[in-house]
Amino acid sequence: MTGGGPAVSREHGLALLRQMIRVRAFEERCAELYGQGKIRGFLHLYIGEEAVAAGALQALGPEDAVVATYREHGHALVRGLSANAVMAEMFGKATGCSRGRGGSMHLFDAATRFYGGNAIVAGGLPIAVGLALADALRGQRRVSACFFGDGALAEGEFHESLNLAALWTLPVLFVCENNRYAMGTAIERHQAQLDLVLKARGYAVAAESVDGMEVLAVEAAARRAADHVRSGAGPFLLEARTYRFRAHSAYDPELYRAKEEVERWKQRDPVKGFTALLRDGGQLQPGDLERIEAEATAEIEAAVAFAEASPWEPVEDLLRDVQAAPGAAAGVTP
Amino acid sequence: MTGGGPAVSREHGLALLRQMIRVRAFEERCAELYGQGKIRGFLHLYIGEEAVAAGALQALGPEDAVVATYREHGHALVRGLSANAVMAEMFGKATGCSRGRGGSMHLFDAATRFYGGNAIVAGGLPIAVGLALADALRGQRRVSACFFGDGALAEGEFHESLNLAALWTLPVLFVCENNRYAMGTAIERHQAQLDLVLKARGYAVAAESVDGMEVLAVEAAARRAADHVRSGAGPFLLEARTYRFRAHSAYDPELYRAKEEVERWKQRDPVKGFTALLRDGGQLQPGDLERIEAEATAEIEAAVAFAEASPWEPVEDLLRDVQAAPGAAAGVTP
Amino acid sequence: MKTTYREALRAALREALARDPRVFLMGEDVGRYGGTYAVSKGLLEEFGPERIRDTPLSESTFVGAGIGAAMAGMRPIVEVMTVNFSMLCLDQIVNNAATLRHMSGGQVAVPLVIRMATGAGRQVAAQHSHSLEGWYAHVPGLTVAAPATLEDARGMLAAALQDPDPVVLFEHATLYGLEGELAADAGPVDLTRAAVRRPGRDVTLIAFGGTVGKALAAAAALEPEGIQAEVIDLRVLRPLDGETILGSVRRTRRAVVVDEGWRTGSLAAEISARIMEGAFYDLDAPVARVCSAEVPIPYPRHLEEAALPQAAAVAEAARRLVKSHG
Amino acid sequence: MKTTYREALRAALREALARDPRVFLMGEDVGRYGGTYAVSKGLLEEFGPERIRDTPLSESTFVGAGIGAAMAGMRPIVEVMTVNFSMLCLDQIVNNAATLRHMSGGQVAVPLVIRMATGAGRQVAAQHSHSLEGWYAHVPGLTVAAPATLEDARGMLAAALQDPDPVVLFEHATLYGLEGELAADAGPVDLTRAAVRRPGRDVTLIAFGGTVGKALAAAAALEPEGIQAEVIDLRVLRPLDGETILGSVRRTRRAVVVDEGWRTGSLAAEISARIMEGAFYDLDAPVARVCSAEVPIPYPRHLEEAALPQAAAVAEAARRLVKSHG
Ligand SMILES: Cc1ncc(C[n+]2csc(CCOP(=O)(O)OP(=O)(O)O)c2C)c(N)n1
Ligand SMILES: Cc1ncc(C[n+]2csc(CCOP(=O)(O)OP(=O)(O)O)c2C)c(N)n1
Ligand SMILES: [Mg+2]
Ligand SMILES: [Mg+2]
Repeated sequence: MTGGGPAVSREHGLALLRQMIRVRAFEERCAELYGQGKIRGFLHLYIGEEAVAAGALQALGPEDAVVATYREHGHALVRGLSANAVMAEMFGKATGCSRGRGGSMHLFDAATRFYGGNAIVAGGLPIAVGLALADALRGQRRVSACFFGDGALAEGEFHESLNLAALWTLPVLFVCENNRYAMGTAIERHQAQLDLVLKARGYAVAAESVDGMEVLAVEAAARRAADHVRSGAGPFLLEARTYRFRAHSAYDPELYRAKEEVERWKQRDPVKGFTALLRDGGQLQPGDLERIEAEATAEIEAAVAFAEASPWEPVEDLLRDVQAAPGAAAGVTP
Repeated sequence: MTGGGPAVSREHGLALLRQMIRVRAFEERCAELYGQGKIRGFLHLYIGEEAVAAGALQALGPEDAVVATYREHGHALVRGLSANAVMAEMFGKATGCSRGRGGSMHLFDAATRFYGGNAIVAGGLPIAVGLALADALRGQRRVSACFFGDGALAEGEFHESLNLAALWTLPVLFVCENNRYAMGTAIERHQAQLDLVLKARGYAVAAESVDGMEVLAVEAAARRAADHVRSGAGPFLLEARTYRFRAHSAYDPELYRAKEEVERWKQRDPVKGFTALLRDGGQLQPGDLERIEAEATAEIEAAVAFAEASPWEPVEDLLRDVQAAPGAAAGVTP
Repeated sequence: MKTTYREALRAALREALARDPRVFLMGEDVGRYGGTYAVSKGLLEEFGPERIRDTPLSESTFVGAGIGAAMAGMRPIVEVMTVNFSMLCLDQIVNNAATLRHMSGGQVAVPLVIRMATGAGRQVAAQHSHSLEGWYAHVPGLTVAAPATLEDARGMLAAALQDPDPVVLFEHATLYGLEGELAADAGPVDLTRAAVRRPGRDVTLIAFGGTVGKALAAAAALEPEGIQAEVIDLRVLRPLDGETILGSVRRTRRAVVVDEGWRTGSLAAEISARIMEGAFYDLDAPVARVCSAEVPIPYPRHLEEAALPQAAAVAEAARRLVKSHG
Repeated sequence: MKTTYREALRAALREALARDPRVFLMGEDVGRYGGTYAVSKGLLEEFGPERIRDTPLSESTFVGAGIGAAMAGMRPIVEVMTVNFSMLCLDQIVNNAATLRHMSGGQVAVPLVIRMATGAGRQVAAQHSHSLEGWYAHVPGLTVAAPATLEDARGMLAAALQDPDPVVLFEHATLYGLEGELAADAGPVDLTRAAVRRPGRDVTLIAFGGTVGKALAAAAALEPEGIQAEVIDLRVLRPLDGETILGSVRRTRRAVVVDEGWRTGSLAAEISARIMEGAFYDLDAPVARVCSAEVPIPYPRHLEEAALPQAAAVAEAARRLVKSHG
């Protein structure tokens, strides 16, 4: 992506930039709100990794499905959940995308086939395999995309899921967001094999590794990968090499990495980098950035106001939705 | 191993043959005893696969450790458990190698560091990693060998164990007894990647695949592998390609494979093949085979008599050995 | 019509597959092998490999895949070969299947049926003899049931498939060969009520799955002594049918709970606690439990029998209750 | 000496590591990160990476590796970050750690200590708020304990390491910050007895781990009303100390069991059943349970609080018992 400027239209370039900026703005605001006690529990920020969700989700259509982790605010917003619904969920309000039951780690939206928000590391991979299995059984040409961290690579479910998806030629797009750390454990200290393309070969799964700090590179790779999956050729493992700029969660004292390392990666900030690229390429014109930032701020402030004004679920409804009301239909959203 | 005769001494050749013959004889007798109701529960016969245990265990010394599966009569006998103790265990008698508590699937012998007899597929792999970790922590140059079937390859614990052993450079010899079936599921229908050397590469683990029907080939490969492990170079994955001549267990109607396939593999019977090889090479002389077979029969008949004559554990001792008697020392056998 | 528990289960599977194209069966060796307990024998030939799916040994992932497929609108029946291996997929069942509807604020349904064999009694030793029904009955979001009769073997699956939420069905491994008569038109049964399998007035024996037969045997043994034992088959382990249990105990004023789980923390403890809470003032004697001894189940027959609840122990417990008071 | 629960745990770890070269600590983020709850902070620097071992996210395998190392004579302390993830290693704990001694006829010992954080109360929602102590307390071969005080946080580890069999220690996540006084020479404690944390004569409140504080708060609230509640901290969840429990209940004739597990199939059910069996004729009222509501724990504070057992509900249950009779 160096030299010459990217081959991206102004419209699409600005759309990508807008997504990254609103995700960034959303989370920076969340960090403040966490400090104020408005958001509680765990808060895992995606700051620094925005190019992955923003780029990869371009490859999906509305018919496709997404499964993500507890670090999924960005995915939810890019997928199309409203900032209002996500922010209200962060607050735990009844108007939240999961009626407030889930909070930051459990964003759901059946309408956009956004299936969480899973806080058990690697726990989402089998689910994605199952979503894809349903499509395969019904002959539907849809992609189920599953995002997970490098830490998940070590879990048995990663292994079982890649094998099963490959064995049954299922349309799963596995996206490993390799931010080099599982909490405080650097990938070198949790993985014996750092070449994920080789890892994928252990399941005869096609794979590619991409620079996760470059949104256009991610998008292009994800489109190739999704095309492969959609064509019926089986699953694909896409590794996006990225970095988390913030602590793992609010509790993390960050003893395990040097400030200099973080600073070095911040030089590769995906938002700043793409902004510069678009500016150099002429797609970003004077005033654009300010407008996008202002829109993002307005959207997020509106979301905060919405969340603040929203009601809590009544405590009498505590037991609601544990199981369907007796006699209810399955309420399934295929 | 074709042509020219094997490079094996008469003494060692006969020793290997003796092991395979006594394992075979032991299990054929067990099948009878199962029919008579003397042995009960599950009975998983190793018949057809004897060259793997007989060959691989040559690479271990008494200081090394072994972890096996529910198909482990052969490993136990070759490792040095007495036929008496194993047969008594098959009967469930108090003189059995596990005091009768375990039966066929749970043979244990602390003296020879034979750590089971594990009936959860892939459940033994983490244990072997732990045995090896203890050695690594104490600076002991010992090998922990872990036998498991092709079915175990699909389990998460296979993945986790290979990664952990490789990451920590632990002295584990992983031996996959690939008999092409996990119960009724052919390996092509449970594994997306059939090349196990490639699979091992996913963990940067050294690996080799060997003809599991040829005891000398298995022994040679196991020695190379054990040398690698003992040298401190980390774990090794040895695949032995073999075949189970009998049903998975006594309950198996064998609907999933053709008689012809079984017959074809029986042409490669490791006992017959090695007998012929030794005869052709001159190591096996007239009378040898008859003597070995007679000794095996005598050993096994003595074991049956021993088991028959042995007492049951008194029912009052039901709760014995659930935990150590209060105040007891750990009773550990390092 | 003469049939077996195994055949009744198979008939239920066949009907479900024939009736609803969203239904499929998935698990280890359900296809080519014919099912470890031969329950699904012939279904592969009848319905093909797309709908009768042999899986690799990957419990966590094929159960998780069942969850995902259910979320997408299919009606998967996942067979976990035995409860012993279900510890490997417990995370998926508890943290996803049972939890997704609530955690998503009611948006995501998991209409999944999980079948598994359970229990001891076949001398397969410690790792293959678990009875963990009580653990599953602890988990909100699940419905848990245990067919103990041909009618329930035949009818529970259809009811489970109609449930919009996950249902776990436990088939006791010693029951597959159970023979008996079944109405040719036997159909769905409810998944809500316990059943009185034998009426009586002196003591209530409460059992489920593999222990129902033992409770009935105990009741038969007590009859000549003049003790009329009522036998309740719980059928549904979650939610428990408190009405039937308490109704019976209030009448008989005594109860013995029979459970193949280890005594401490058994489902029997829950039943006892519920009777304490709901019928304390009606009791003439404390509720007794006959459970498995607190030991990994040993291989030899005499020790296994000593470890498991037996009819004689049930009868003896009932006798003690009846004699102690009243 | 002023200290915290967290520091007491750390002091116990440090002492164990210093005292016995066979001891090592292994788990996710116990080293560089300093422990998720900062319990092991500084230990990596003090004892080095061989003995303070960060593991990959592979719960089943690092617990299994702890079992193997224990079999070989080491004294591993394995930290499973939280009980929520322990479902992924439950098979290893049940089928190997708890079972190997018996299944091997007494030849194989597994002197392993497993520590895990447990419980809800921090708004981390359904997948991170489990209380599964009752499940572990169900398993023969395990000793299970839950330190609720600084003394026990400091002393249980040493006792567990002396045990030749596996011990599981549950640290309630809301207790790490607990502050108080601890004797400078505080040492090992027993792993057998429950403790009376507050004497009383009118009703026994039975709690453990995270609910002990709530029971004490309830007792304090009842005092002005003239109700003297005795508070028992179970401490050891397996084997249960029936003597202390029954001794107290026979005196007070009433009991409330407080348990953060979901009500159905809770450990509280076992306690209730044992009181039924051991003190039925001494009871003036049925044993009551205050447990978690049967719902995946929701995120927002008001719903989480409503789902969990609270001091007010404990006091109310006690009040009802005292008023109902006697
Ligand atoms: C099975 C499981 N084990 C442990 C945890 C605790 N935990 C939460 S996030 C995390 C690190 C995961 O790292 P990675 O997969 O790389 O994702 P990242 O946080 O870097 O996005 C851990 C250990 C968990 N949630 N689930
Ligand atoms: C975790 C687990 N799942 C299922 C089973 C049931 N089971 C016992 S043996 C077996 C097949 C294992 O095949 P493989 O590993 O190839 O070993 P083989 O029997 O061929 O020696 C299965 C599915 C089990 N014991 N453990
Ligand atoms: Mg990461
Ligand atoms: Mg096999």
